[in-house]
Amino acid sequence: MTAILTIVFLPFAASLFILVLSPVLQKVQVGKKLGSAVAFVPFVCLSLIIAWIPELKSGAPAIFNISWVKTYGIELSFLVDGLSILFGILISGIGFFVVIYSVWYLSDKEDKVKFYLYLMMFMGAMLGVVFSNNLFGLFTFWELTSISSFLLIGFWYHKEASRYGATKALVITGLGGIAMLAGFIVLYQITETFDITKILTMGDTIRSSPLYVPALILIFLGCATKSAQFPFHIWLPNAMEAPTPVSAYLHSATMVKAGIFLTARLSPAFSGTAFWTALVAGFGLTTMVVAGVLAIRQTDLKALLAYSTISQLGMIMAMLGFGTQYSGEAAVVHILNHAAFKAALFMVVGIIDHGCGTRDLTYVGNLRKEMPHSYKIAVIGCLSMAGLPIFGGFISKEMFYESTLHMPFAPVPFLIPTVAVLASLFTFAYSFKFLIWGFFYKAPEHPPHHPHEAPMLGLASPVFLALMVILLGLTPGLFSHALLEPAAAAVTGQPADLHLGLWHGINTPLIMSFFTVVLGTVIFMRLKKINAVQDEVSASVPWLSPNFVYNKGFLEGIPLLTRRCLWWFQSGYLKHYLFVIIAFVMASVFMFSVSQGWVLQLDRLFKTEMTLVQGLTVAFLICAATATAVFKNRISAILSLGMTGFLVAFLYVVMGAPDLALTQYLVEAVSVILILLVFYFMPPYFEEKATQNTKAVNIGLSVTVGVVMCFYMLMVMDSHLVQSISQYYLETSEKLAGGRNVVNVVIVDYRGFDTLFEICVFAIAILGIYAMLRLKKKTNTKTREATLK
Amino acid sequence: MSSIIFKSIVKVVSPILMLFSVYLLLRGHQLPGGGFIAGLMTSAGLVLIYLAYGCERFDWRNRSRFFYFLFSGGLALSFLTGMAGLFVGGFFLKSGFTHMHMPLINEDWEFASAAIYDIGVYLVVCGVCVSLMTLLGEEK
Amino acid sequence: MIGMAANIAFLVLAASLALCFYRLIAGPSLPDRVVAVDTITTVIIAMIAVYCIKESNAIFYDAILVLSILGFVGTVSMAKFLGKGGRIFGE
Amino acid sequence: MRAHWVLNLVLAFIWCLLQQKLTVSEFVIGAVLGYIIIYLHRSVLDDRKAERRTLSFKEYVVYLVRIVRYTLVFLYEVLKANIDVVKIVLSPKLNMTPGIIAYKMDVKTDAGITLLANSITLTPGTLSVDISEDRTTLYIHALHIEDAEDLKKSIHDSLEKYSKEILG
Amino acid sequence: MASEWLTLILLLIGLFFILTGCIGLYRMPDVFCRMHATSKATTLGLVFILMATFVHLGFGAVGLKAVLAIVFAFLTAPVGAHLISRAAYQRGVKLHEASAIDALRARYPQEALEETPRDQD
Amino acid sequence: MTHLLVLPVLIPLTAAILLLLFRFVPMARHVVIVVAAVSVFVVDLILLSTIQSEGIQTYRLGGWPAPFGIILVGDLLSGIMLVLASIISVCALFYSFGYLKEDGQRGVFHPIFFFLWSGTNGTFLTGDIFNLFVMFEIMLISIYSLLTLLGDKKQVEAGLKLISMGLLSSALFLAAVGGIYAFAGTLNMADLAVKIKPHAGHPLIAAVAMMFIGVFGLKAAMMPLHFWLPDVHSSAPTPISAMLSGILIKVGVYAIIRVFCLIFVDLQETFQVFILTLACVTMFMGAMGAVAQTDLKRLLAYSSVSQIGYILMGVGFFSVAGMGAALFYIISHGIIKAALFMAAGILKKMKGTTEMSAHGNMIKISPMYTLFFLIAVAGLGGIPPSSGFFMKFQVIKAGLDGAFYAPVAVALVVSLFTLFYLVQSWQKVCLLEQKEAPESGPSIKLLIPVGVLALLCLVLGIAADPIIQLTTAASQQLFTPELYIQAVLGAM
Amino acid sequence: MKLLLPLAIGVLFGAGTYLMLQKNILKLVLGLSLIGHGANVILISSGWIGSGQVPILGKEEGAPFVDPLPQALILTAIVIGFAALAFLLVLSLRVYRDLKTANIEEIRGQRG
Ligand code: NA
Ligand code: NA
Repeated sequence: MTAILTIVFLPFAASLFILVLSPVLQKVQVGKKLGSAVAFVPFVCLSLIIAWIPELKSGAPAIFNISWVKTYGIELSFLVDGLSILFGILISGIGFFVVIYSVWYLSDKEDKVKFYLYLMMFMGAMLGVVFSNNLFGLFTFWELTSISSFLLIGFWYHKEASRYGATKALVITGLGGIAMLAGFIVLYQITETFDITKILTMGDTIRSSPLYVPALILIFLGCATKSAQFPFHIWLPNAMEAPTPVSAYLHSATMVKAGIFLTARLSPAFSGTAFWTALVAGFGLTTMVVAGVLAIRQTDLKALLAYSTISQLGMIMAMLGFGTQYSGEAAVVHILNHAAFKAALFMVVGIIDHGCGTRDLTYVGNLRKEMPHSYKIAVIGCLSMAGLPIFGGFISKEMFYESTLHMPFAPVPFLIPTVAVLASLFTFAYSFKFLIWGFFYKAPEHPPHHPHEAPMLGLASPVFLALMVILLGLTPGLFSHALLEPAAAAVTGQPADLHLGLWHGINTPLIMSFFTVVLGTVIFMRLKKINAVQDEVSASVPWLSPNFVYNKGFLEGIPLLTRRCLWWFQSGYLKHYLFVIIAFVMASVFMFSVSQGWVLQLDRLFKTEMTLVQGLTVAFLICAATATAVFKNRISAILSLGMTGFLVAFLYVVMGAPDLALTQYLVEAVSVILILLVFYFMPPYFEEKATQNTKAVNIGLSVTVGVVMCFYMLMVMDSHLVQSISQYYLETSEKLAGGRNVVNVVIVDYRGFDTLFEICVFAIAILGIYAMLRLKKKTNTKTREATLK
Repeated sequence: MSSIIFKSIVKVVSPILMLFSVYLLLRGHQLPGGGFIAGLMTSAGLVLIYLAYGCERFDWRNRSRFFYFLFSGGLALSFLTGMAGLFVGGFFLKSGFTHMHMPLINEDWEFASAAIYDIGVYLVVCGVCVSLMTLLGEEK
Repeated sequence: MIGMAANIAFLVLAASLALCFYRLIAGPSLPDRVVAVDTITTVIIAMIAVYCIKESNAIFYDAILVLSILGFVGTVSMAKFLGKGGRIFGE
Repeated sequence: MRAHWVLNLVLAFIWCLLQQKLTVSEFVIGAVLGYIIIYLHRSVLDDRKAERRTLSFKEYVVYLVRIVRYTLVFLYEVLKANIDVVKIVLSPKLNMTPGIIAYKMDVKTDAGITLLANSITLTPGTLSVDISEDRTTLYIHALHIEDAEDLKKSIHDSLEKYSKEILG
Repeated sequence: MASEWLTLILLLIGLFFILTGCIGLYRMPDVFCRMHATSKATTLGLVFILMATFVHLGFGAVGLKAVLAIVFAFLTAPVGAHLISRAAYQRGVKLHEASAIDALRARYPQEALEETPRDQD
Repeated sequence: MTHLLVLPVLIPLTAAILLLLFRFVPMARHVVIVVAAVSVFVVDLILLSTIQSEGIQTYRLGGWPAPFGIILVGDLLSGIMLVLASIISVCALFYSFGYLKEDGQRGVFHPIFFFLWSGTNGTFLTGDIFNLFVMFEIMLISIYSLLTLLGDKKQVEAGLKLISMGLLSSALFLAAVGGIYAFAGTLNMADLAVKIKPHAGHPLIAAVAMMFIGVFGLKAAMMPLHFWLPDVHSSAPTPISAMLSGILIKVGVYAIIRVFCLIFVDLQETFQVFILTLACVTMFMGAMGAVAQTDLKRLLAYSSVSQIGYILMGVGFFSVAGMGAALFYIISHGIIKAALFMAAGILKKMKGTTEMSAHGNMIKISPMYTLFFLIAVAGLGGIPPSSGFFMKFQVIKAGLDGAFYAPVAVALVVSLFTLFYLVQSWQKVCLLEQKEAPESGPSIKLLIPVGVLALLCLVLGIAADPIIQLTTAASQQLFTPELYIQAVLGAM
Repeated sequence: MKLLLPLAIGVLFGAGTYLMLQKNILKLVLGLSLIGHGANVILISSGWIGSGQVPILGKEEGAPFVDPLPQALILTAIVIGFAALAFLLVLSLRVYRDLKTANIEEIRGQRG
């Protein structure tokens, strides 16, 4: 319990600690000390996770629960099994090296406080993701990784490209996150739990549910965006704007692996259907090929690694998609391999960048003499990446080939192995591009600085990682039993038995590897020409790239479109607004009452319930109201408005409402005087020039409103169903309230509360009016005085 | 410039108007009338004075506070009547009335809390309308 | 009989009202319209009075008083607005 | 302040009429309310220096008689006026020679001028339109101005004479 | 019964005058002449009708409000007419062409009239 | 009989009146403000817990029995709204001290503010349809006054828009009340529910219900009745913008919930598609509007429109889960949006504009500001563990539970845009370099309420369970209107 | 005859709407006033019984009383409407002074 909490929350605690102390830390020059101190955090986590490994074998996965939202079964619960241990080790282990590396990498000018704050937050979030046992615990950490990676990628926020990359990452992974949220909820509808362990046992229920496909698509959308699967991969190259330690961390072991992790985590519950294979493997293979093609085009080493990462992630995804036990094991193995060599390579790029002031192959080349140590590391990393023997990469690539041969639901017999080889060709090519162009060929231009090697502090991490790569190739058994088998078991749902080794005799995969090397060399040789063709293609059909959709469509297009639409819709004209509002309300009132079966009952209409004088009053009322509307002279209009009011008041008289009549007369008169007082300062009516159409539309709406209200009134007059509560007032007014004027008693007694607030309305109105007329003036004089001074 | 005919008429009409408004206020509980009507009536009377004599005659600076406290006080009065209901009658706005025999004049008078409430209303309406008229009348 | 007479009275008054409305709408000058409105007010007062007779109820008598005052106030303010000189609430 | 006292009494009386009760208590209430109202109206009522005059009892009686006489004359004139108007309005052809004349007044007090002007308006064929700045000339619109001097004389002899008797 | 007849007669007279006033308003040639009709006939008509109500309802119900209303009518109607006609003249409303003299022209020479009245007619 | 229920209305009213009377004594006014604000907050909390433990509370104003007098009714919904209102009001009040410098302005602002508060509380408590109208008017007129208080051109102009639409809606409200009174002869909402029940399908009832949607929808800024909102929210003095977005637009939603869960229970099905469609349109168009903005306050205003769409969607599901989600959304959004508006107001104070291009580099000027802003952004963007996550989660869950796939899809897409425009605005304000540095950093007086609200957003997320239980309970209560009716009218 | 009242409502609302759709700010004020009248008339006719006694107690015999409650409601509505109208008027004056025009189309607010 304590251990797992420590593992997950220690980084958070560290970041909180940094946050709280940040005012102090900002002032004191922290120098390198902060980084060294922070390195203890991943170290502690790593140790704790490694200490867990023995326990793994002895028993069932350990689970801890902290209830969060009971209502929905959302908990903070943790699951420690092989998969989470594997990822935990990657996250904390590589995290440790990254922190060490960053101590060298970050110059004193950088805001280290913020860097480690974000980094620790990110690490905690990642550890949370992999150890979560509740989908929403996982989701929480998942979104936290989005936010903290957003902060990390945008660390150099003064750079436009950084901000662009950060936003892009956030938007695209955010899209996935939202889909995933929905997917989890759909999954909940199948399983009625968010508990991952429970879900994993319900594989058959899930696969047979009608909601299986939507749940899978939605959840996988989250994984695919996070793991930069085509076409969602576009955020990753732009994320390279981050400081290199961040890239090394995010794109080798952590952030991008989160999608892989979740796919692997849920595969026991979801995999094994044709749809799963088509979706996951389809995405994986496509990504692998496309990213490989794009990677060979890059001249920026970091971009090259970025595309390479995408391609490798595609490969892992494909293996998970095959859904066999063997492919699952292969995926696990490659996860580990990829993390090791990719982190090492990123760090090398960082060293090159530092040493040369650039990392573009146009300027950088022939570094093997100036940077001998880096060169050695790069050799190890690249060969492993290319899948050449004695390195870990070879083992996992062989396993990949093997699994393509035995995949279920294969559409056409040799298609998938061919695609696998095709993709690996590019892997081979870009690995060698990195190595040969960077360390052997001479670059066309000179770099800004004369290249120099990094000191020990910078080299320590990549060296260690390179050693790991070698170990993974030479003695894979060292890891397989303790680490990989439990992980593979978690992925496949069956106990795993790994026999990793460099040599399995001459078999189909080996032959495929042979072809890979041969054809890969051919591609590498023709690289310049291929690149030229690629440049031509991308220049002539820019819309082919998903980036085009994001940049032109999302970033520019939607704001432009919405601005246009908004300019039309939210036009700024009060008249327009009123028009829409009135039309909408009237139309829907009409619609709903007709749809509820309103019909005009003519026979009831002509039963005269009106006295002569009432009828006459109403007739004159109609005249006066019409006159108000049509007068071209404002004084005449006010006069007829006044008459309308007086007639309404007279209507109150003849309807037996003396209080009302008095009030209406008074209010009307005072209103007219107010209107006059205000009109005094304002110009007379101007001629309203309007087009024939506008006039027609205005009159049309007015008539509509008239008709609808008229018909509403007919309904009102037709429906007196029950005795109103007024009988009570009439009976009790004198007895209980001591007043004979029932209306007044209602106002001041039965409904005195209304009246209290009504006089408040009065008071508020006059305060507001006072402010409008007087406060403004005061301020004006003050500002005038101020400007004079 | 106002006509002196008008001015002289206002001298007669306005006090009667005010008296009438008080009449409307006090009998509101039994017959048509009440705080609003009376308040507006008083304002109409004041409008008449303003029309005849202009509002410059009445120094805003001195009167504004008077009108201000008129409506604030009215609001407070109504509110306090409601609060009295709370403390005496057990409910906010609980009203009460009593018939009292006036010894000297030998009449039955009704005392109702609602009447006090209505006076508050009257003061608010008066204060607000008059402030409004004065504010607008003084606009230049 | 009173009821009959009242109804006839209403009709006569309505006719008068119609004449006033004609003047209100036809003008031609603004003072004409103001006169029309002043007269309408008077006619409405008469209508209330007739209503009182018809209903034999003096409840609306205050409306007569109020309206006669308000008609005056309205007319005067209109006259001040239309006439020469300063503001409505100016001397 | 005589006018104030009269007004106060009138208000108290009106209060009683409004209450439809002529009792002492109502009268007292009316008087008190009237006093308050007059107090609040002080700046309006005292807009000009009122001429102070003391009247003896005899004068009061004469005064009352004059008021009654004026009222009668006035009502008679009003009726005449209306018949006049009816004649004009209902005749098929509107035969009249309207116009505005200037009329020099003898009355000096505001109240007198007001009374005169109102009376003129309510009586046959005439309508007070305006007063000159110096309060001496009344501009009268008349429907029949065959002889302006004749008209002036008739006003002078009846309405103005009686108005002056009451309100100077 | 007698009071009922009296009511009817008063009512009838009142109606007659009001209607006449309104016809005058309708027929008269200019605003000043129209005002003659309304300020006299209509006011008197109203007074008669108010008297009718007084007779019909009796002192008990109406009190002297009727008297008050009548006094009000006599006080205010002429003042209203005076103010409107004055405003009309100041705005430059033309007298009927049959008009014989215009003494007020001396007081308000053409140029002293409101050149552009606040609101055009 | 306890007077607890009437206190949320009475205390602010007392305060407002005292503030009026103490117009010329600034010290006394400050004391009144502090005492009143704190006591309303405490009373609201006590009231909520009382309702939780003892069920629906009623208070007969003036002592008049149920359908005849005005009854105050406190159910869980009201209790929740009251507490939310007091949280936001207290913060806005605190903020206003830093925001309004002149005593003249404060002297007008604070009394009206308390009237507004009282009216808002009254709206939540009243059980009478016409009293609801009066309370609405109190709120409207207060908003008009507060909006135009400082007299900027934009404010005046927005005021004109608001007041014309407000008067229109008032007329519509009256027409609807007329219709329903003609039909049922009563104004008490519980009594109306009883009287209307047998005639649910009557066309007049449908027309009246639609009019209520129109009136309340206008208040809630439901598309296409939202037109006033962008102008008003963006131009109002910031404490008022915070109040408007935080609580006052929710009043419209509250009223829709109230009438549709009590009076028009049987019309829920009839109006479901309509409400859901409008909710989707509102949500989508609001977000699109926000994307196009360059002014932070206006962006936030559009965002409010969009978020109202979510809330209406939750309501429109007409299920316990949906309503619970909507209630949680109301709380959470109120707090977050108030924080965001106040954050925008700080910018306004610093440079006199909220145009985002004029600001930048807040991360250097004030890291705390940046942090609070970010928390609020993450909250509205629905990032766990902020309360914003749960608001979105619940709405989506309720929608999927009810098989409303299309609205859920819209909600999902819109939430992406929400995250996008918020993050962009945060970047523009906090990260972007800006040549002209402001003269001074944000004043601490203004920053504190923002921080409090931002933290509250986090706390509400981390301790979401009790709130969710509360809103679910409130929602269950709403779907058993018999409880309400019985509490008001007694055993039937 | 009964049709007249709905007709009047229609005309009040229709004319009000027509005025609100014009350009002059003053017409907006007038239009809103008309609509307010219309709403009040709807409200009063919700207690409609053709004709009846004024709800002032005293003589209980005779025709039934007119429903007093809508009257009380309208009274409140009138007063509130008056306050709002006053505010609107002053606001429109403010608009005219600040923006130098009384044409609503020229005081187009912020677009978009
Ligand atoms: Na009332
Ligand atoms: Na209203």
